[in-house]
Amino acid sequence: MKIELKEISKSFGPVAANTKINLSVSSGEVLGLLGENGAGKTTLMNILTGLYQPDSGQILIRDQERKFYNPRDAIKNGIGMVHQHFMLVPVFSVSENVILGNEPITNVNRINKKEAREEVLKISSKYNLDVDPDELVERLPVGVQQRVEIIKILFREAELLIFDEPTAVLTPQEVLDFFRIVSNLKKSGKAIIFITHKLHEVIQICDRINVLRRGEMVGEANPKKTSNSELAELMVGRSVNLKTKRPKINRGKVLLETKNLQVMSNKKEMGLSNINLKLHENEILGIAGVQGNGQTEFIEALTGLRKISSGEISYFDKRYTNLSPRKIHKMGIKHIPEDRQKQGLINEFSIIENVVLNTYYEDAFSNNISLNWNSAKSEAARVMKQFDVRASSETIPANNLSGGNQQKLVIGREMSRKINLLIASQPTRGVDVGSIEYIHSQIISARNAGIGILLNSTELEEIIALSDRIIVFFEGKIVAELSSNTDPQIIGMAMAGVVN
Amino acid sequence: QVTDLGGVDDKSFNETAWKGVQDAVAKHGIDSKILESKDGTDYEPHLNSMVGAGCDIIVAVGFLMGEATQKAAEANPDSMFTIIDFAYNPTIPNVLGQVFATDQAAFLAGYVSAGVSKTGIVGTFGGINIPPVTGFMDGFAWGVSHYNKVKGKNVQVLGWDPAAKEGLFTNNFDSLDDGRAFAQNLYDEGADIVMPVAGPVGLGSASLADELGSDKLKIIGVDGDWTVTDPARKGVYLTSVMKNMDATTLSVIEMAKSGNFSGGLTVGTLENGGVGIAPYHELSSSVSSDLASEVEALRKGIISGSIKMN
Amino acid sequence: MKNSIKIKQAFSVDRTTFQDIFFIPILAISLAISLGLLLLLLTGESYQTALTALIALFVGSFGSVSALSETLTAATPLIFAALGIAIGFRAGLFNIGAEGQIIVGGLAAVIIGFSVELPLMLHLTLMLSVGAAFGAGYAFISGWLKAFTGAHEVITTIMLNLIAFRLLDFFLRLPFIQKEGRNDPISKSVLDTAELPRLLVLIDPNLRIHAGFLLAILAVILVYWIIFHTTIGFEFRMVGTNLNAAKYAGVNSSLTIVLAMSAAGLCAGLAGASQISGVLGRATSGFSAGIGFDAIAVALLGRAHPIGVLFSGILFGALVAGGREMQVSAGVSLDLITVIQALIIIFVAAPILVKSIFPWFFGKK
Amino acid sequence: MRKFALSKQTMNIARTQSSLISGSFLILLAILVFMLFGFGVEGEATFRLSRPSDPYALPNLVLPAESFIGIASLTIAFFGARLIVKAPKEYSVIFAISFFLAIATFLVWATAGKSFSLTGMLQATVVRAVPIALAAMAGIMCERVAVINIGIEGMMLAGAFAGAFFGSIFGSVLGLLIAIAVGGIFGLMLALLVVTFRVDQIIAGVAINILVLGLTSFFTSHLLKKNPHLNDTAVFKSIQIPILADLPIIGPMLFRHNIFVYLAILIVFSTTFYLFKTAYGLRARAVGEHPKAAETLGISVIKTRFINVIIGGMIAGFGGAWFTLGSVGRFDEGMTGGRGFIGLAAMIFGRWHPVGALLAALVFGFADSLQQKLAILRTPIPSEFLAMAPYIVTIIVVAGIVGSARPPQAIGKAYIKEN
Ligand SMILES: Nc1ncnc2c1ncn2[C@@H]1O[C@H](COP(=O)(O)OP(=O)(O)OP(=O)(O)O)[C@@H](O)[C@H]1O
Ligand SMILES: Nc1ncnc2c1ncn2[C@@H]1O[C@H](COP(=O)(O)OP(=O)(O)OP(=O)(O)O)[C@@H](O)[C@H]1O
Ligand SMILES: [Mg+2]
Ligand SMILES: [Mg+2]
Repeated sequence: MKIELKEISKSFGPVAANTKINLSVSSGEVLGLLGENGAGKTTLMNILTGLYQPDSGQILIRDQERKFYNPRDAIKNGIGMVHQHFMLVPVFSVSENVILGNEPITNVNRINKKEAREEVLKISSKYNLDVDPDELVERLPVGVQQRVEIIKILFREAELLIFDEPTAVLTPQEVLDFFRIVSNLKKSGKAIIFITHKLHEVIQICDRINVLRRGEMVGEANPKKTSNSELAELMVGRSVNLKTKRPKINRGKVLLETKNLQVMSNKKEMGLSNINLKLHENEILGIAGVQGNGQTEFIEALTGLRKISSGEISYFDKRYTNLSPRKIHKMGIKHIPEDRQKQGLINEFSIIENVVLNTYYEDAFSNNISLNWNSAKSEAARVMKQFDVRASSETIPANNLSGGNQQKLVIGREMSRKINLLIASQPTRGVDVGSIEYIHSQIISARNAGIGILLNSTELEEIIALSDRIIVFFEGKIVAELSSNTDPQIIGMAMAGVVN
Repeated sequence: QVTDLGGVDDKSFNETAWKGVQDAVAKHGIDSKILESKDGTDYEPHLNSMVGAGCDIIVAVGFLMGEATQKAAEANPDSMFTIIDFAYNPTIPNVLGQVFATDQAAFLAGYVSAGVSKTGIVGTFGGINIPPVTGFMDGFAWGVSHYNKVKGKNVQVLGWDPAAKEGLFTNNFDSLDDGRAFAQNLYDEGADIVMPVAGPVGLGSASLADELGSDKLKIIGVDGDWTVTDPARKGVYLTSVMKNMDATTLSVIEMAKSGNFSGGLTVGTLENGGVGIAPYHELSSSVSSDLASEVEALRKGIISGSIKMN
Repeated sequence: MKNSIKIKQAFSVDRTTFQDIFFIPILAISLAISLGLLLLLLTGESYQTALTALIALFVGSFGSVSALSETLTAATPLIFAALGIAIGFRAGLFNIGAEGQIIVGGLAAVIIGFSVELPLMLHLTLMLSVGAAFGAGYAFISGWLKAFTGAHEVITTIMLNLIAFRLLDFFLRLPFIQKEGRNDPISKSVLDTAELPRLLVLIDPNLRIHAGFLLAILAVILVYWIIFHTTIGFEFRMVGTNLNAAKYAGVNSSLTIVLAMSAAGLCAGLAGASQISGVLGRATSGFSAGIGFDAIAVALLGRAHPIGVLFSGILFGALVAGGREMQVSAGVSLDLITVIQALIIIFVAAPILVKSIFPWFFGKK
Repeated sequence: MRKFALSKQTMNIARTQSSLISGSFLILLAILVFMLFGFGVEGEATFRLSRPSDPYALPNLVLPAESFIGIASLTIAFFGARLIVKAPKEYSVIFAISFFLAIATFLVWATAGKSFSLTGMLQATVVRAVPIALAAMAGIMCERVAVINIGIEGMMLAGAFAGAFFGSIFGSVLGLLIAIAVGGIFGLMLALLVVTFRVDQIIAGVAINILVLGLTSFFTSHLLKKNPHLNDTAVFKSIQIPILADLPIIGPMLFRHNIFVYLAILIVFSTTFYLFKTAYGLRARAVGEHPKAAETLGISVIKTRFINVIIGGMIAGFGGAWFTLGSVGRFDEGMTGGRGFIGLAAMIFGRWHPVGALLAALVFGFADSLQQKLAILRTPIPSEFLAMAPYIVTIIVVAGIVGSARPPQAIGKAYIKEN
């Protein structure tokens, strides 16, 4: 079968997420969809799966026009999608998640649990996606959760499977498994759309590649012939240097040291065990690892957001454990949180208020009782100028800023006051390439200025590009400490817990 | 008229007084206004706006309004007030307090109940622990013990101890459901006659009796004759301890009209008919003729003072 | 129900547009009143009555000096309590417990009022501050439970209200508090030195408006300053809008929650105290008269902004005073006012609804 | 995986610690109980188990106060000790027993030298629990789809009014149906406000409470007072289940009630079935936990929320009707007296599970009927404090449970559907 999108346009208020996009995919082929953050990939797919309605344009299946008013319609037409952020109910079992919405029912709408189990087992053996139907989803590792998502789609007899950045959360090993699954599906005659930022991946498994930029379809490429740099240029619209330059300089004295750090995770399990590391001045220490292997807990522990159950941290040779976030911040340890929306900023607050979010109590802005908004305002103006935060005025609420500018605002706030140590978590997540270059250069120059930097990122490329040294987290432990010019494959292995 | 908590249709307290006003309206074609109090703070502004509305005489219904009425009266010496259930001393020239010796009537009710009760246990409960309420309960309890004395029986009263001034109270005048629950409670403890002294709350008790049947549980009404005011359940009312506020209120209004109103105090008693007990109506069969005549004798005795209630 | 409620989107007046601040409330009010009158007609009242009622509503609230005095008298405790609730909202707390806090505060105040002997100013200050302190203390319980056990303040405050009613009845019977020679729940009367002076004695000693109203206006200014110009106020708003960010920014959220709740209780306590000292002169059971609940509506209508609270407080005061006149001259029951109040809350909280009813007032959206 | 192994072990550590705490807590309880009640009691506590009228009358349960209290407190202490030395699996059971003993002790102390009808109290417990349980069910229906319903109190009040008013006109059966419908209408209103207009859920609930209070009071004074016959309906008489009703204790407790009690129990179990066994239940819970996921599977979040909230409203309306049609046959202003709120607490106590909520409701019902008995027994405790019991229980429960209970994840959040 053949699915076509013709002249699809969609905008959210001012933002034109998609403009006049054409695209087609047919059974037995894998279509790669490339595009930087915010290019419109997810939006386009949400339209194809009936989650959004297009402003204009049409969807053709086997050359007949179809209208999808809700996901139910898309599903009935054999279209299914594995979303960027998994759509699973954590407290439901695997089989409950699979059948949800199309439950096999007996009398009085009663769920037929037995049939449900069997269905799941049947599918998982057919495409060898092995899962336990009765396990609660919240207890499964990400890789397995992804399998559940796939089974969900197959259970609905989808002919077209859409994967939105499926590899972002996987270890290189899991990525290989995933590719194997994809080729199985392809063999069994399914059509597949594969969304990603990662150039080598599309080249590896796609039959055709489409590239989106700022909501427009800017080109088509043939994986056999094209190259990384060519695709990158298509994506960004200008030649980008994929390598950030990092002048050699020798590192200073030890800034931060942890000894046998132990921390509980939210599930009251031991989240971190025996973390030992040293961070020096003039050094960028990269933390590599697949999401959910303890990086978050580690950083929360360092910044006082999470209780340390044993072990110790020393900073400038002074021991500190379980200090309040404020004390730690005062000591010049600044933190760029991994989620700017949830932690770094208060969306409803003005830029001014956000600029003094964690420094309002300092003498510069208050006399311990009342706040001095004027000085806060000028500080805001300064930060916006110095870190090129683009906004109409400092009084607009933060959620009127684009992702990149929000991130620059946070970074500016943290880097523009007394700072010896910067803990940067996902500093470029969901930020356009332009801003990425800028942020990277800021981090490098900070390091050159003598600041020690702890960089946590799930983007291996970023880690390799910036770090002087790399440590790898796996299941709450440091499983490897590597130099920055280690072969990515080895780092990948380590991220999967495989170390020799 | 300014009502107390409980609303004008409480089939009891406020309603009876309001009836008095209505009678006056009917009889003399004067006109009347009413303000219902929702809570303690309403009293004073309500009285004021009544004065503001140019009423000649203002009927304040309820003990709880004593303070407010006093204030209002002193602030407006030239308008006339009458308050039910409150006695000032020293009296105020432009306020006529109406109080009722309800214990006298309740005494009779207690005596009847003791005589009628098969289980030898009778019960009562009140709204809140204030004299106008406990007056009923005192009289009721004394009536029972008088019966025990003369008959050498041992009928118990649940829910009120006149000596300790403690007993069973719903702490509200509007949760009928409590009325039912409290009656059920007393019934479980063996009582087969209950006198609820909590305005409309008593109707809840009545509906229980109605369901159980009057052979299992009988109710004694208060303030008005409930057999008349609540015909739907007339089968369950043994009698009612009446406080004829309508009559007294009417006469006060007439005094005011004919210009011979004077502040002070009137006490409603068995003697002047200000209080009394209602006929046994439906349940007269369960009251033996000699019991009835004993009660009548008691009434005379109390009036003549030959019988001490406690 | 932990981590559930986000009251924020309902109001952050500092950014809402002119339309939202003025049109919505005004439309909401007129809509509510007209619906109220419609209801009146539905129950078979004549247009005549409805009209008289409407007129009475205005005459009784603003029609004369005494009407105005009644309006402001009724507004005073509402403003105090609503300020407290507004502070709570800003900190993401929904304080339904103002009623109980008023009771506790008022009770404490009345005890000071009759038991200690001091010169006027001292006595007043002591009485009011003790009332405030007890209100704060009572609210502290909910705050603490919320911060350290996660018990939802909505449930706990409701329960503490019910408990407060019982406590009041109990205390009013204690020989030390109960008025001599009475055995119904009523306290001794406060001494003259503990009565907030009436403001318009010169015009007519019966005008009940008292110095408490001036205090209320002071409180409005103070609370405005606290919320928008102090560090603690900033912390309140951070915790109320985005708890995670607040924690990240080093705010001690538990402490902040407890403080905010106590501050709310403090205002409510003041409401109770000023009511005792300025209007009632003594405590009876049920002296709180639902002020604490009306105050919720006032705070919502005022969009948790002190200035807004001032005006909506006066509006609700007017409804009370006007409602009384309405019952006297049109025989319409006060409950109609309650209905109107509820409708106002709904319309104010659902601007989309109002906009869809009066599209032409707003640029098409 | 290794992770889980680790967790198991840490769990055990946590386990022993908590058992230490709870053990010493029990011992404290024992001491407290003994201190409070152990001294200066003599005579026997007599609990009447059946009325003279009952077919199979049981003898009274007579307990020698002093020795009973002694033994009971010793037992509690023993349990405490046992918890400390070794943490047994069934320690929730041990807790239950200990608390039961503590309460029993209190009763014996209060009754020493007097007597009261235990059966009567238990029966009252069930009756007083009914509206609370129904309120809780209404709450569960709404919160399972992530809609907080503070308005239950109001919905019940509306149901009570409708029951009385229409019951007086059309007879109690039709009255009941209309009461349910009215509850449903206010459910619809809540759904409209929070789902469609995205009003803050709590504000909407509070508004509904005030609105209904106003409306019912207004109609009372403008309709019912003018024509009392509109406020005078027949109540549902109690139905004795043959045989079962004659059983001692159990009979009066469970099988001598009016349809409200039986239907309430039915509702509890059908809610359980609906939520945990049916497809719609699964969808409803999905909508409460992860609406977006539900949406992607073609489950209409909006529609699901409407349906469930409306059903919740109808249950509340039914619960409200109990006050008039099931109890006194007459409406009076504010007669629901806060049961709706206690119901919400029961819901949390019962961890959003219908059966759990039912048990919680029974606890409150017990506290309530206990308080009335004590008022008759005339204990030294002032009646006001007895009346507080249910509320204090509520607070303790909410404070104690919330930490461990896990509400539906999307609760309180409006769902915004872009398209
Ligand atoms: N629901 C929405 N409301 C408003 N704007 C939106 C919404 N969804 C997407 N957008 C905007 O539309 C544009 C395209 O977003 P989209 O998520 O499709 O990009 P993407 O290619 O998937 O990015 P990423 O690689 O980060 O997933 C972005 O500017 C985004 O901000
Ligand atoms: N009683 C209910 N409780 C909860 N949700 C309901 C209920 N009834 C319908 N819904 C929701 O309304 C939506 C439509 O339901 P409906 O049963 O009409 O869909 P359907 O096409 O029949 O689904 P299916 O084909 O799976 O039976 C479903 O998403 C369902 O979640
Ligand atoms: Mg995307
Ligand atoms: Mg179907």
